[in-house]
Amino acid sequence: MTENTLKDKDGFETMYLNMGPQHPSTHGVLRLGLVLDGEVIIKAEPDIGYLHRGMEKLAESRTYQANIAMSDRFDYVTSMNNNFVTALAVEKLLGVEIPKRAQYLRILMAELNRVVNHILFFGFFAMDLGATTALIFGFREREEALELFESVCGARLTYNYFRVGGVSRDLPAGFIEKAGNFVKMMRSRLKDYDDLVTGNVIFQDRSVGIGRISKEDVLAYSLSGPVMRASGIKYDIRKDDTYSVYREFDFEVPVRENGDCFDRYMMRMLELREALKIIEQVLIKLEPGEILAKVPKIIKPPAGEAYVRTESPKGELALYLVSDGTANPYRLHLRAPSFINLQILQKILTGVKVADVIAILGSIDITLGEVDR
Amino acid sequence: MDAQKYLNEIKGRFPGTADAAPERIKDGVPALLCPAPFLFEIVKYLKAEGFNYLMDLCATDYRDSLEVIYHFCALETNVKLTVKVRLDREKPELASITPLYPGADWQEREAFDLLGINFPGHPDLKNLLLPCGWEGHPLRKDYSRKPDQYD
Amino acid sequence: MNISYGLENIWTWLITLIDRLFCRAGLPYIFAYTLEKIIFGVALLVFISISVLFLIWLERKVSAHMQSRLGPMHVGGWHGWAQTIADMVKLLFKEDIIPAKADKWVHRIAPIVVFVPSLMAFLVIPFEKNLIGQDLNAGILLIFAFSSLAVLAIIMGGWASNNKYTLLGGIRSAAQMVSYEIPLVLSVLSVIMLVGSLKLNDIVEAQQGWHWFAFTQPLAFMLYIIAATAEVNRTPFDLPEAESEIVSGYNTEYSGLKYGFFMLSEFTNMLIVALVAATVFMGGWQGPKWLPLPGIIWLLLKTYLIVFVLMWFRWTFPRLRVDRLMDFGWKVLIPLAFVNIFLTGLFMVVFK
Amino acid sequence: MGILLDEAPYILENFPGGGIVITSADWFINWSRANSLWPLTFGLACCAFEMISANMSKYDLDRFGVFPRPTPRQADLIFVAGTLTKKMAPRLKKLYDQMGEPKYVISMGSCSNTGGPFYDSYAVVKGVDKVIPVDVYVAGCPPRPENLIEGIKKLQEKIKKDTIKNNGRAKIFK
Repeated sequence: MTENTLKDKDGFETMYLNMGPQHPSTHGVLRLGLVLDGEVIIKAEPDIGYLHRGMEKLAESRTYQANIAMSDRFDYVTSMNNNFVTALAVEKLLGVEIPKRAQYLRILMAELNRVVNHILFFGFFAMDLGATTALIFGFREREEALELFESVCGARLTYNYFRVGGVSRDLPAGFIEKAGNFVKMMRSRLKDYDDLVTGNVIFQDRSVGIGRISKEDVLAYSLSGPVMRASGIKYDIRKDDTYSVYREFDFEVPVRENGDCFDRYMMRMLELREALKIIEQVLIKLEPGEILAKVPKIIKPPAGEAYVRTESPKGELALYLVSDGTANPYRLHLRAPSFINLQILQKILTGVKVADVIAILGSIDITLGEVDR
Repeated sequence: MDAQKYLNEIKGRFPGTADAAPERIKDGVPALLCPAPFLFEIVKYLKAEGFNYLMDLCATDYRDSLEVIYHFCALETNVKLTVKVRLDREKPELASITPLYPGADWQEREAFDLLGINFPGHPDLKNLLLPCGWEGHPLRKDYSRKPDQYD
Repeated sequence: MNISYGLENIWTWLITLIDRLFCRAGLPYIFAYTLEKIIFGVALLVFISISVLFLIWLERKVSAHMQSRLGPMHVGGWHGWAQTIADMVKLLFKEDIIPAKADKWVHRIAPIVVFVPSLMAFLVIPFEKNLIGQDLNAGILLIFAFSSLAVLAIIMGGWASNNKYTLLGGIRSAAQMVSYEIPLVLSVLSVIMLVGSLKLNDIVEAQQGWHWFAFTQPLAFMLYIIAATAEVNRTPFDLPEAESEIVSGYNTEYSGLKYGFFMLSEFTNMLIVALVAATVFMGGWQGPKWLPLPGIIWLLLKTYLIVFVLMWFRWTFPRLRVDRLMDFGWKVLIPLAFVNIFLTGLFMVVFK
Repeated sequence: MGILLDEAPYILENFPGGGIVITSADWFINWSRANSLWPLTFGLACCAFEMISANMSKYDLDRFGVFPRPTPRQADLIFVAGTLTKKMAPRLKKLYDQMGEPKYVISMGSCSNTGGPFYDSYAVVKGVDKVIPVDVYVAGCPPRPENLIEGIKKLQEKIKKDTIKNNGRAKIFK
């Protein structure tokens, strides 16, 4: 983008503001090139790739199991969901049957991670709008969830919990009570969240009607997940293109109509409640049993391709996996929801204020690890 | 499978596509091996037929050729369809579908960046992930990295 | 001796002593007067520095406790009391960077300009009846006049840094502070109408015996608190330094002690608006008769109550957007302030 | 560095008792520097979340006087938390250059120490020390917040051994 060719509507020179890669609220190392007329944006151009680690290339030199460990780092907020999609894709190629308990454990972890992601979204979104305390509240609850993860797999962030054919460890003693308590605590804290943020006049002023995405744009730009559902399209892969054993659980797919920042925020808050519901159901349904199917030590799926879609907290997380019969994948491509959702920025940032850029970016909920891979 | 109907329809309309690809993706999602010149027209047809959601666009290097894979989905009916295009490895060129699906923008740029596929018709085809002036296309199988100042 | 005016008596005693000594030495009164003012000024500076260091520490502790954290705990022993001292000493010995393309002199002067008017405003605040730098006839006007100067420094800093974030911060600040100055003055105007004097001591004495203007003029008090929050650039009106939007706003390019000055001045300003609120709306140095504490203690208690409220705001609210902020100032606060003045006038005409 | 510290120690040393002045000044300045480490709010990848966690309620780095600043000008410390890519490396260098002396670097996590799980990637810098000098390395993938706190403690120990005579490692690293 050339700086001086763009003029504002009165023909005056515009200002080029380079936001990022180091900026307190670009959620990592995103760079936004903004052409400003005062505080109004004339043109916005996201520039990504500052965290491009070449993971798709690296995957080709790792075994399938190592790729599950690698997938933790795709979107480091929703590691369990990344594990999930990777394991599912390999299993699809292998054609193994997963034990019931492992299926439940997977869903338990994936939904817990959805809760963690949405708590973090709450915190960062409120932080982007200037409410610092909300972020710290969010992290406080996240720590409780991380304790659960830690007791299961020993890690706080990069879990590497899933195995091809199941999960790596069974639940430790007392986990079920702890998780039950967590759900109860989360329910009561959600009320605090609503008191502190959702009902706040300034917060609503900053988010209602801001960054509206129409239904048509959602489809044209292939947006997915909460961003899609906030614009009135009721489509959840867990329901509409179901995978694993999500069929057995009873949960709603919340949907909102306006497609503005506030609706995207509300979507997450509603989904968080649904995720808690699923967790509760899993905890009841869990029965003792195998947690790992019989799979060979060295996994060599037959040559073929698999495309697996899952509903990650950020949107449609899909994996395209090509095997050539060796121990390493021939090609691994991640359909990263953040990456594709981020494209809409170019369209909807035009004409908004600098402050709204942050709100809109926050409401889309991206992780740069996944955008750049 | 519903999508098979569309495949047959396409084969009838576009004679060059008669040799559909074998069904390699499991779950019975049919794949259409489409000759490169027809791609834009076929995708246009698919969009008109209700495949309103482009799930994914990616490319693979099969050593002898490059393959671009489009995953479409019709959200209302939940019918999925895969379109594959084989490209010449030396001079890969394929019409951009960004005018039809703006969401393909960055995915095509990514393929351009990492695999060197040219998409005529793309509004702003340039580096996406790699730094400006990067040489080579890392996702190609024969890519070898030259040592730089950070090694 | 009435114990409740302890500090004041010491000060009167000191003044008398100096006057006598100079008189005996045969020097003109102007020298004694100058010396007294210098002593007062130095004492004031010490008081301000300590208060501000304390305020910064307090802000961190208050915010921490609101966020279920602890805040500074280790530096200096008890609850990290020495934290701000360590920060300031570090800033003092930190490299002072002037960006290559900055307007060097303006960049250098801005931190000083920001500090001077904040200090000047302290001169007319009555800490006790006679414990006052200069009980000017137009005391309250002087405070507002000086506090409006702060915006100049912020624009200077924002412009001179030659950085787009600082420029945005400076311009935001100019718009914001100039517009919120108006409701600020208008809200106090209704009090001035009731008192009939611009002298701060008169305003304080008019509130004798719990007739606080906070009770009789609640709307004016609310308007004042809101406008004052905006005036000192604190959340929800902290647009000039909105961290999540424009990095650190006007002080993005300042480092070392110069940044320290900006930080100190922010808290000095907060102290001033709280002192003025305590003086104009909450009875100033007067306390209840049954608890004879020195007036300065009462004043500080009230001040810190306001300060705490300001901090509470900061750690609770999100931030307003620029255009909504201006809307709020011009379309809500100013009309309300005028309505309040009108009602006050009506009230005075009817009941006099 | 300010005028105050550039030549003063060398002049002072020649005076009787100057050494004691330097020693006590050393103690005081190092005490303030060690206890007032303001990091830049700068996160690259996964480790950034552990870095943020360390600032939040449970671990609360604010206890040690660590007070995040959004701009490099006001920061003393930079946590390089995450994978440094070749596209980002020049920016990191720039950020580091924008910080005022004395400045410290904590390399957090395997990626920024050595490249970590991405050591064989075409796009990753194998260790942030190829770009900027590092004071403390914190191991882990990602390190727990406790590890980071330990790293800060180590850095504080290091700072406390400094003296104003070699003030500003600028002389070593420029």
